[in-house]
Amino acid sequence: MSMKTLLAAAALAALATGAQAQVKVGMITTLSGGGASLGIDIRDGFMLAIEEDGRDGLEIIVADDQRKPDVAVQIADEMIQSDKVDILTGIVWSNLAMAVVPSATAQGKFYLSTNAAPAQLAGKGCHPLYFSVSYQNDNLHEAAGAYAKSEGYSNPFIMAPNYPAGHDSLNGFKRFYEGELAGEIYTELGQTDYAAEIAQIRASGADSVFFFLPGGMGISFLKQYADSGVDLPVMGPAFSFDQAILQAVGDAALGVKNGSNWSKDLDNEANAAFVAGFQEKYDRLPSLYAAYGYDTANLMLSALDTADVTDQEAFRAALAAADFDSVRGKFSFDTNQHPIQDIFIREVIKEGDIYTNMIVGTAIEDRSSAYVDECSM
Amino acid sequence: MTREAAVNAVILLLLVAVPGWALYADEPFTITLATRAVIFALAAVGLNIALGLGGLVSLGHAVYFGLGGYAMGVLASHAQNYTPLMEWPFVIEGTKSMPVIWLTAIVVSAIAALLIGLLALRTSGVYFIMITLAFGQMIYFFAISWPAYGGEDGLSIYVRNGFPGLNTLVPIQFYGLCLALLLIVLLFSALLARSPFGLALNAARQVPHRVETVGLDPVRLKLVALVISGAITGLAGALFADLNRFVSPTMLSWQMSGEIMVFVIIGGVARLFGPVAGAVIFVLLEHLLGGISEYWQVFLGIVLLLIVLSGKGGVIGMLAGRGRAHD
Amino acid sequence: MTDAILSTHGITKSFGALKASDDITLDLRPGEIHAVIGPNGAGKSTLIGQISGSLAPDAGTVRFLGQDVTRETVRARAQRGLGRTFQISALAMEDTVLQNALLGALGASGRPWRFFGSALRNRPLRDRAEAALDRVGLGDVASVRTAELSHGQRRLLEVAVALTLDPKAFVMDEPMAGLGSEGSKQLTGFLDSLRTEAPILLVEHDMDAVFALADRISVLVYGRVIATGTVDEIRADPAVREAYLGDAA
Amino acid sequence: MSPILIAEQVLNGLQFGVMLFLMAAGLTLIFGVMGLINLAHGSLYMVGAFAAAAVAGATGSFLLALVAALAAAALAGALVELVVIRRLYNRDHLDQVLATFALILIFSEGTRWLFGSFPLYLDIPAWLSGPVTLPGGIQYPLYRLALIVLGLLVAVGLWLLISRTRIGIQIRAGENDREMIAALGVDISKLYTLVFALGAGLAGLAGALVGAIQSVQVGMGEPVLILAFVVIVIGGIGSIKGALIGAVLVGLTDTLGGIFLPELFKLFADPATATATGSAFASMAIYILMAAVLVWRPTGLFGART
Repeated sequence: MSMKTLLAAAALAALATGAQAQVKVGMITTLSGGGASLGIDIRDGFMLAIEEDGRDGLEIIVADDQRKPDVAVQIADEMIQSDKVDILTGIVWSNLAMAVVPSATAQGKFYLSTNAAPAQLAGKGCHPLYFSVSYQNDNLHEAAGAYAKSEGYSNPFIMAPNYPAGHDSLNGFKRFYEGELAGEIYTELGQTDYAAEIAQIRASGADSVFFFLPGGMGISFLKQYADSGVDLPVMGPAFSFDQAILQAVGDAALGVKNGSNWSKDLDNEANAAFVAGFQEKYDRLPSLYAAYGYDTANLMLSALDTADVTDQEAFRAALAAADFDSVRGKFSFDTNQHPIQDIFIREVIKEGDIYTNMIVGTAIEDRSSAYVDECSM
Repeated sequence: MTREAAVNAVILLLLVAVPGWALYADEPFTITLATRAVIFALAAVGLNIALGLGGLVSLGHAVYFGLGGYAMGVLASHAQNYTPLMEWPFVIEGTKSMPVIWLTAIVVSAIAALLIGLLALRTSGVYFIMITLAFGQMIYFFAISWPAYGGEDGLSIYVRNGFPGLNTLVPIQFYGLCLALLLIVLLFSALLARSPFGLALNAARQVPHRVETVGLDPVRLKLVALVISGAITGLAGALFADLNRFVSPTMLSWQMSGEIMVFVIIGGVARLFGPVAGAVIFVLLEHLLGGISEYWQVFLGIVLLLIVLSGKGGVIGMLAGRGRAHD
Repeated sequence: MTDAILSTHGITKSFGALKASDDITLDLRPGEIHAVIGPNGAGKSTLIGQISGSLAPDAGTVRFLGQDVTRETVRARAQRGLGRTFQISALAMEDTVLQNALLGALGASGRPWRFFGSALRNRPLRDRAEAALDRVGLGDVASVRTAELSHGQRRLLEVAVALTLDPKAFVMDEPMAGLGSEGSKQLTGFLDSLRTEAPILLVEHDMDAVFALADRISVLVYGRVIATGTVDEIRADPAVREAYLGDAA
Repeated sequence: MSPILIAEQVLNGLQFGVMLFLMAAGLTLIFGVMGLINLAHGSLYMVGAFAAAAVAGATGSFLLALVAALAAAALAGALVELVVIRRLYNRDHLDQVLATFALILIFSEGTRWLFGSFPLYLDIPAWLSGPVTLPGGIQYPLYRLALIVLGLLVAVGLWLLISRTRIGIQIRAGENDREMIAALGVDISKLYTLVFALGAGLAGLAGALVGAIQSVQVGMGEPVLILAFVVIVIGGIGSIKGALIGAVLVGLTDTLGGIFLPELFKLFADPATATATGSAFASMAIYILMAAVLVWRPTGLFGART
């Protein structure tokens, strides 16, 4: 239950519109412990949009889940029971989402996902009150698979940690790659030494490497890989090549291709404004997560413009219309309320002293999710 | 009435009065917090039997807490999906009934404690601490990477399990259930300390070689204490999973083991109500300090350090003076 | 030899190059007090360890009540009726005197797996414990915490715990250690009366007590028994006088 | 599976083991001399890595960064010993566990306070980067080779320190008989601070060395700490030799288990299931090794038998 900050959106604005109904939004995200950088970016992106909008009658409650599922559940309980929020959002990790989302929607609260979007919630477990604004978990891996195919790789080596998101990752890659593999391995979650895996890659005769290793795991792998003398092209989902992480990886990441549905050089007006605004306010480049936070806030604001949150049917329809300017350009919802969007391939580059990404192509156009048919909505 | 008994009575009164007030003031979240404290207390009462009576510094009690949680998660998820647990050689169905889940949690954690105890009790002292910690880590890694029951993602149960005659979805009713279990276990724990077994265990902690020369086996006494201790912590784990309607490997992590031990120490080792006081204070600190700073664990660490270094025997020791709880 | 209650036959134990027990053969007969004396480092503690079961001899056998118990644990020998006291009091200091005695009674009952019911209120256990305490004169301090006892009282409690077992033989490791002359005299008197119940193998430094109590004495030097005999024989033995008593006197 | 791959994996296991040794040696020394179990040893590992990253960032020199890691961790160790740890020598293990658990919380969150939640950058120097070709055609990273050599050098140095120097004599005396070293006129409290700082320095060095190929972040020390415990349980408490052999055993078991178990499972399961299940069991391999040693020798391979 760490750091509960009350950030009244229009705190400085006059209280003249006292008659207007208050809308309460609860943001549960990771602000301390491992992975805090992701949650901080989600929060900052979200709050940027709220501030730019500047409307009254909106209250955002932010709380830190410490990346612990039981803490997240407790915060959700507090927000629902005590603060009586209307909308929940902000969770970074799939396991925390699985702990919070089903019971929150069962209690009649909207949940807007800023990142985690596990397969269960896109398929059989889809729910009218649940929207994923980011993606479906498999999407970015699918993009890497599609890229591998289009590049004509015939023998990639693929690896991910041995946990559900890791399995989804490799399955997602294989779904769009469809060819032969030089090897497929699962590493330990939290593993920091990849010498053994790199030796296997070296011995496997692979022509490319796909990996999904979020957070510190990816940093370790890339540094060790760069030093190993194995010189195969590397690709992965955007998570391991994101703004916050790249600086710690350094040169080792240069040239790596990664699948992403956003990049700071995406050419649209909303994105240009977002990148500039974020840099001005926080003095750093925005990350993927900041972009999701920003889009989520804007989606929510657009729905609040046309519907009252207490009228669930109307509000749901307003959300599903997705009538907002996404920093990703094209954006609409499929029937399972997950996005249909283009997924790009980025390359890690260096701009001055800063490591960042540049779009080099589109991997899949108008991608929805693999589980949409399992959803009965 | 001794001072310790008075302190215990005050704690007991608070456990009844605060949720009562919360019910009246319509603050359901306070009840949820109190439930959390009561469940943590139950886990710590379990550890206190190994730690306080048996002198077994188990840094792996998260194993039993987590297994209890998974007993709930596995049974309830099978019931939720209408798939049997196993079909051969005979069919076992999942269940949403709390009593069955509790019994399973108790049995499973007791078996785990027996196996870990058989190995760990071949040693003593620091070896025992390190080994319990290491086995905890082993099970944690296994739970994360074993794909069948959600791995790292854990298992989500959409509706809280049921207890005959109660609506467990109502916070105060679930709280009452947890409190009743805590009181039963406290009573059992008090009886145990005074029983012949408790006497022998108490001596096995202090002078194991003496216990042997009267023809008793100190290792077997400690093993039984560990099994009882693990079973109680497992029960707490099942309740915790039901409180969150969710179970994940986090419940098995070594930090969890550390926290359960922290509850016991803050309150006072070998004090009947020590674990209860400790758990209540921990949940309060977590809630209050957490509201002040993102880095609240620094302050938690300092508070903990001061309590240990003061050597006063935890909060109950400070309030009620030195001396063990049971003479 | 056949009527010996407890006996060792050629037991040998080495720690590295050091022979702590070297072919030791001795026995304890009904009704006697058999004292083992020797200078520091003679291997008395090692001998006791092998007799009580906490150390396994490298060679030789230990027999108790006609059975070979060489490979048996401390616990098994205790259950057969071997009562032992420690040189350094092995008592639960946090507990009361009565609780310590109750532990012995519980061991004698062989039923520690009782999780309900108060041990203090268990009549059979309590009677047995209190009887033992009364015999050594600690009945009045039964409810005192053991840590608060005087040293002499703790020595008595050691003996009382062994008494609760109704042993067939006692092995006592320096029961007089640290006692003043008054305490020594008191304990000597008590042990004197005890020999009719069960024989005592007595390892002791206090020569006054040994000469007052012992029916036979064995002298241990550098792990070997250099002489065994009655008090007078030992006093007269020239080897003993040279190796041991000469320096001590 | 080619012989070259296996040879490379053995080297990897050795390198992992040698780094574990740096952690375990300090822990086992501290336990042997002071009878103290120190859960915060992983925090000192982290302190070393952070100090190295900070100094490398400021000066660009890797060697300076290593010196800084050693110094910072040793200093932090000495400070912790003076302020907290020395009050714990006469306490039972429970108090030690709790106090050092509290230290973990303070160190971890304190570091996050100072350095933020983002991982820090620390890379290996140019003169140690890239692979070298070993006899038999094995391509192996030079840096990892350097780690193996350095780790073994530290092991030899420790052995010399303990068997050939005055301090070593005092340390050995302290392991056997605390009263004796007091009788020898040794200032025990100074010796304790020194030993603790030495152990801390080794942990800090390991943190910096490993941090350069992994990631420098809060919480990096605890997984290594638990592995070091496994090493000590296997090797025997207080034994430097046991720590070395235990560490190499754990390193090899972990590395080779991770490779061979999934292969083994492929014999009777489809590849995807086999890799997932095999990996699940591989993560348990070192603990099973520990259990086996416990059954065979409860006090470890080189522990004092009671």
